[in-house]
Amino acid sequence: MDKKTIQTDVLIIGGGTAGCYAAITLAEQSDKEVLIAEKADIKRSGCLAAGVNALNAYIVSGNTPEDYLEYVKKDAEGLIREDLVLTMSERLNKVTKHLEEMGLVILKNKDGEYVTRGNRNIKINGENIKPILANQVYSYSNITVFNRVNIIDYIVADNQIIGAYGFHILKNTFYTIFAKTVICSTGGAAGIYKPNNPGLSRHKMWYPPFNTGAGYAMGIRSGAEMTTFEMRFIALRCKDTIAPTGTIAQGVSAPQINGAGELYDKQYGAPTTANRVYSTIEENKQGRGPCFLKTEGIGEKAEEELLKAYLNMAPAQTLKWLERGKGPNHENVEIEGTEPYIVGGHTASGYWVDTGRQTTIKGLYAAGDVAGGCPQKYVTGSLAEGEIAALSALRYIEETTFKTIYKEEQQEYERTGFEAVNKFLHHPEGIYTVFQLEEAMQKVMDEYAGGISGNYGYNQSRLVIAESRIRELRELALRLHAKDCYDLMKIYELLDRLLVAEAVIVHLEARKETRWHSFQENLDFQEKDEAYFLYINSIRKNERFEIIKRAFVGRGVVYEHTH
Amino acid sequence: MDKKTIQTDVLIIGGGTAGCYAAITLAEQSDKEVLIAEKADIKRSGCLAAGVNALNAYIVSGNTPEDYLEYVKKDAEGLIREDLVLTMSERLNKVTKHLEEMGLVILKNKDGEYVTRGNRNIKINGENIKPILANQVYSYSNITVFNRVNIIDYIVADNQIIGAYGFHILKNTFYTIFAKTVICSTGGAAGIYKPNNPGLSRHKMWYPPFNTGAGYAMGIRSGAEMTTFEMRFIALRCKDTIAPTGTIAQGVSAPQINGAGELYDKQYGAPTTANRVYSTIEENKQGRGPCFLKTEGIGEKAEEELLKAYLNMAPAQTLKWLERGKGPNHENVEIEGTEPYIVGGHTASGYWVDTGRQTTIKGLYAAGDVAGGCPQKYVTGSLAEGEIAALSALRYIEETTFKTIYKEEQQEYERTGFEAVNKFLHHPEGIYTVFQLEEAMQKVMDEYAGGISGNYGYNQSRLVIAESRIRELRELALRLHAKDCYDLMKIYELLDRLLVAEAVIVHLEARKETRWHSFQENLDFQEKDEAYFLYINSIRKNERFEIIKRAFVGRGVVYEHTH
Amino acid sequence: MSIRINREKCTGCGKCIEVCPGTLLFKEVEGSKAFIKYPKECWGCTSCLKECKFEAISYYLGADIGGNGSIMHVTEEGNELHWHITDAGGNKKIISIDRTKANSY
Amino acid sequence: MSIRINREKCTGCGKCIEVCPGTLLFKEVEGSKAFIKYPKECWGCTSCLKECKFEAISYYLGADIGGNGSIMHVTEEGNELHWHITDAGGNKKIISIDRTKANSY
Ligand SMILES: Cc1cc2c(cc1C)N(S(=O)(=O)O)[C@H]1C(=O)NC(=O)N=C1N2C[C@H](O)[C@H](O)[C@H](O)COP(=O)(O)OP(=O)(O)OC[C@H]1O[C@@H](n2cnc3c(N)ncnc32)[C@H](O)[C@@H]1O
Ligand SMILES: Cc1cc2c(cc1C)N(S(=O)(=O)O)[C@H]1C(=O)NC(=O)N=C1N2C[C@H](O)[C@H](O)[C@H](O)COP(=O)(O)OP(=O)(O)OC[C@H]1O[C@@H](n2cnc3c(N)ncnc32)[C@H](O)[C@@H]1O
Ligand SMILES: Nc1ncnc2c1ncn2[C@@H]1O[C@H](COP(=O)(O)O)[C@@H](O)[C@H]1O
Ligand SMILES: Nc1ncnc2c1ncn2[C@@H]1O[C@H](COP(=O)(O)O)[C@@H](O)[C@H]1O
Ligand SMILES: Nc1ncnc2c1ncn2[C@@H]1O[C@H](COP(=O)(O)O)[C@@H](O)[C@H]1O
Ligand code: SF4
Ligand code: SF4
Ligand code: SF4
Ligand code: SF4
Ligand code: NA
Repeated sequence: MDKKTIQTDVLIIGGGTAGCYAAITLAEQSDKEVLIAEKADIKRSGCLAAGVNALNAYIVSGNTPEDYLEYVKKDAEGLIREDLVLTMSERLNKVTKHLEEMGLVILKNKDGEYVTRGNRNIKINGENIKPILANQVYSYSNITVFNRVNIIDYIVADNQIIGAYGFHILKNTFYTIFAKTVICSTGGAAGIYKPNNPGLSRHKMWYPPFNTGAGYAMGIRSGAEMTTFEMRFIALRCKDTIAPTGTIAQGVSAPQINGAGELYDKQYGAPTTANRVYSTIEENKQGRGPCFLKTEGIGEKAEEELLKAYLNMAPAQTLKWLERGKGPNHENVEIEGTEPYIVGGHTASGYWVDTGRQTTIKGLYAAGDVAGGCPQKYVTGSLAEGEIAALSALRYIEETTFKTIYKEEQQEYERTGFEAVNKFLHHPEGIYTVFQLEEAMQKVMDEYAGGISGNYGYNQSRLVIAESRIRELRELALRLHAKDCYDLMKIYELLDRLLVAEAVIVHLEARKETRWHSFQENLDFQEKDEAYFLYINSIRKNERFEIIKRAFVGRGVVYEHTH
Repeated sequence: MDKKTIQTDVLIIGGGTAGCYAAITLAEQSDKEVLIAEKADIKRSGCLAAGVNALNAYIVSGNTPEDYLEYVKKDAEGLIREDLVLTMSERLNKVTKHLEEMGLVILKNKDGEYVTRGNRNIKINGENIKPILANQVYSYSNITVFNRVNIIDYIVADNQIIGAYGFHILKNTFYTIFAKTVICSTGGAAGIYKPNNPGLSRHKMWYPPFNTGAGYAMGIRSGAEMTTFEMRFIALRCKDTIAPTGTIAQGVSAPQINGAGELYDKQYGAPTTANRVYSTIEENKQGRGPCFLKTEGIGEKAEEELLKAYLNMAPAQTLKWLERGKGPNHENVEIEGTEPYIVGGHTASGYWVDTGRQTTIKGLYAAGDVAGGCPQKYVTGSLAEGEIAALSALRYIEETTFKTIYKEEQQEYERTGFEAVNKFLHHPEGIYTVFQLEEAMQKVMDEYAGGISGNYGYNQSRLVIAESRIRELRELALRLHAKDCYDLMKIYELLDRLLVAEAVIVHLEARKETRWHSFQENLDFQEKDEAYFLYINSIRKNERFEIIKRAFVGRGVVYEHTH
Repeated sequence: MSIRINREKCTGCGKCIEVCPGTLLFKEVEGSKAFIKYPKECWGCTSCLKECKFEAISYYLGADIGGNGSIMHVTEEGNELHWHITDAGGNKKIISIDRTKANSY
Repeated sequence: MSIRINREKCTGCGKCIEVCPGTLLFKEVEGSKAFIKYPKECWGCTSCLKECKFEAISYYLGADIGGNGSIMHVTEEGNELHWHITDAGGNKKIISIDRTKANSY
């Protein structure tokens, strides 16, 4: 394996939605050297690879950022970081404008105003949203992009970030990257739980299977404080294809009905995102499933438009309609809940950040799905957080006097970083493959930590088993053999997921109430308990997670870390 | 492919428990030429391959065959064929004696009496039970054994059996076998539903994955009447290894407890085999799982003996205890329900036979797990049925004047039989593999026909979807390509399972009550309804199953087919 | 797996390999055809289909998620994306999308 | 899959191939070593282990069902079956069973 050492002002880990936009912000506002390290290729990496259907977060005319905050708050049973949601909301329209300038097609009415879908969404052609962002990134000379470079760990000294380690997946090169500041924008984590279709189509999931929680895990390993891992995101999706449903639900106003054709969602409390899933699960449990979005009779024109809309975002769903020989006008669309994802852009799991998106590690910022406390940021919110993090990082560079890293110190960092990966290349081949251990992990999480098979519910007896088996699996994973850098990446993905899994277990255990149905369904404590109107945070010390309970942070304040 | 034509007096399809014993009976009682066609090798094929732990059906001293009948009847909510259960019960002890003479080790007390486990079981060393049976078979000169010959269809003329088709899995030979009478003893069907561990260990199931319902499917295709496919067997098994639990439950008197350590089985009605599963499922649903057999504190000696007992039957469980570093004395044994199997030896699905075990196809007999109406036959009951079928078949040969099959007619049979398999060898390779379609089938059955993921419940809305997709999958299966006879076998296994799956769906639909919790849990009709105190039978005509409801058959009578 | 690469049509241009978000596509040997090395890892995002100028990559649904024999590929013409679907019986259908127009929903 | 065949130890005698209830074992080429052709089809019945006189076949639990690195093989000595278990750390254990004795449970 070759070894290379790189120096940069700003390292951005993950060139997805937030990462690209952070880079663009930095390039527009400064002459700092920016390096994006991306495990795939920024043209089609991350959540936006296949396209998205709408911009789900936009302040439509007549509404204010506070309205968006109120909506998010209500949807999350009150428990959000108001400072974060508000600062994000204030930027939603600005970043949207910017996106449009870059080339995104947005539907407008005759007066040139964006056409809304529901109260907060605007209609776009999102098929090529990622190539648009990538092109913009490539237009700046002070941004360097390392595609196919997988980052595996931070370099931290005295709780201050000084860089990160990674390797090129194809070129067999190990990188030690030193940076003044680092923005983590690696997205959330899929593949922690057994997926809906664990066989051939196991990766036909909603969230990208390549977002494996690396950013969470790197933070956890470096002692960063994390928040709200117990608020898992379970999406209500089109059966089998796991394609988004909002386009149908909002687009053609299709209500949810059960197997008997009855409307049911009103019977399960407020129609929150969580309750849309929960109500469906309950109907199934009562024997009234399967459940559907009622689309029959929407008309041929609407059907045709839906077929097109899905090609721009989730082509599998269009193909599915064609396979069935029946489009949505002729057959209702069956729905199901997905496996639980950990994703700070829909729910609130991730780094515990200050209002400027700095993590508890000095100089390390988080934006997008990897950042906690701020649900329902979606595409535009992730862009907004990319911007906020970039601006904070710039200020940090200006305000900080950086220590010189001397040659010997640097070599010591290079050596220890490299040894960590090199050992896997030298392990003998064992009984298990990385894929088998991944499957084993997903099964444990499914059965003992509230996955699909248990209708998302969990209890203490099960969590105890989950935790001990997840820790056993980590021991097995640490002994895996890698024959090349692709294998190495898979091993790190597994180790990262195992760590996220453990965090999820510990957080689920700590919340001794049921705050969000399905998302966090504690069968030992089936009611909401206002004593738990607080954030469950954690820091890993000596290989164990310690829980920290933190009080509510309201809007208006600028929250700062106190360490 | 070579083609061979064979003539014999008696063809036995499946050289398992019942098949071997039928052959032995015929060899001992007659000089008829007997041919066993076995897809594997009779030394270690079928249910007995790994060994069994006890003889579960024995009339212990002080009890009568009627007592066993009463027990079976009660366990099955009354709905059994009394004539069948009684005639089986009457032979249990005789075949046991015979087995002991062949070499099976049975535990005896100082007085030379068999030691009982519970009320009906006796203790053995069942590790080599199958080699013992096979040796006995090989000791007779009028029995020929074709190992690795997979039988795929009957040859029937005017509703009378005249033979069967098959092929050698390894030798590339197609067989047309003509016989005066045929005994079908192919066992039940596993792999219809998604298994407990659908990944790497997908075949670590309780019932043999190689018993694929061939006998059921051949009968269905030939228009035989089948019974009680809706009474699926769901086993309560050791978590993950799917090893039997009776040895622990009866052997060391371990009760079922939930995650909180509470005894729960008494709260769910009579402690029937079905309710032992149902109660466990319900505890899990209520959030009180996981459930266990309470073994902690049984003592070191008992633990050691259990480790040995499982090596004689399900070695995985012993290994599991060693892997955990904790045997049953130190940790309770977690239990779970299996996927639904179709198996006439534990429940009652299979051929609708007369008291002599003749099916509705003249000259075709059924014995063991493939024969319906007579649950809880287990090993000894299967031997008993093998004997009954053999004796009936002998009588049939004596009493029947057989039509000569002329050369040209014979060639026509050979030609049409061969063409059916040959077409698969000439299909082009398609998108899907046989394994993928099998997985797809199991997923459909799991989700829409009451599998594990829905806690075994089903309703009409789901069954409609299941049936239509199973029929689509058959169309896809009919287009599969086989490159060799192993592939051919896999394709037939899939086609057979798809047909059994369809039968199960149609039967589940027809029983508009819930007769046996979990085994047949109709969520549209959640109570038992005495209007359904009747057998649900079916015959397939023009590619569709027709339901026939048949009235209860009591003991004492000799039931005969009336067509 | 949800894609198939037609070896006859593949020119080995390498564009699909460049974009795959899972790093799943490789060349068989330097200069030769593309193939999917880790089929079960495929997300079905169709990024590779859109890169291929030679109609060499097609997409299908696994039978476990309702696939019934159809395959799909995509071609580009000016601002238009043409999605070509061929069902198991060989029947063809094209759905065209103007990239300069937004979705109606 | 739950078995592994050690190519070094296998003599190619073919006895395991004869008994497998799933027809999963084959020889690599005529006369050479046994291998499991369809690993996911294995039932884990251990019939093949018991046939092998050369300790060439061992059994393990998939990680999905709790495997933690141990492997097991079996040898025969008179009426005794010796089950040899080696855990991930290399620790060995033998459980012996007298075939002429019945189970206690
Ligand atoms: C997956 C998904 C998401 C959405 C949707 C459909 C689908 C199928 N729909 S709807 O259904 O919700 O409706 C959207 C929609 O229509 N409208 C909308 O506003 N939002 C949607 N989302 C949500 C947003 O898209 C989402 O919140 C943001 O895009 C998140 O942005 P960000 O947090 O930047 O994540 P990313 O995936 O874009 O980027 C992560 C990048 O990191 C890389 N990476 C990860 N680990 C790395 C490592 N170790 N080293 C180097 N690189 C490493 C990734 O490759 C990636 O590039
Ligand atoms: C699978 C299983 C079953 C049992 C147990 C543990 C396990 C793991 N346990 S406890 O857990 O219940 O406790 C047992 C126990 O301890 N005690 C007991 O009495 N019964 C037990 N059973 C039940 C009995 O064993 C069972 O009821 C009988 O053995 C059934 O006998 P039979 O119906 O003959 O089935 P078979 O599997 O033995 O034979 C079928 C044969 O047919 C072959 N075959 C199938 N299709 C064919 C085709 N197309 N062409 C040619 N051959 C083709 C098969 O290869 C096989 O040889
Ligand atoms: N049934 C529904 N009713 C109203 N809004 C919905 C519904 N389903 C989804 N949405 C919204 O549509 C957007 C995209 O949702 P989804 O496609 O489910 O990710 C989000 O803003 C959701 O809140
Ligand atoms: N989380 C949600 N996001 C968007 N729409 C929702 C959500 N929850 C419920 N809805 C439904 O969407 C409709 C529009 O809601 P709203 O966007 O709140 O005006 C309401 O009638 C709700 O039924
Ligand atoms: N909990 C139990 N109580 C009584 N008998 C049982 C129990 N579990 C299993 N059995 C009996 O043990 C034998 C084997 O059961 P199994 O091992 O579950 O197949 C059968 O005769 C069962 O009826
Ligand atoms: S569909 Fe997407 S994930 Fe699959 S091979 Fe193509 S680019 Fe890769
Ligand atoms: S883009 Fe098309 S032609 Fe180019 S390498 Fe990929 S499959 Fe081959
Ligand atoms: S364990 Fe049984 S099924 Fe598996 S390879 Fe050996 S004989 Fe065949
Ligand atoms: S029984 Fe053992 S030595 Fe013989 S072929 Fe099988 S593995 Fe090789
Ligand atoms: Na369930």
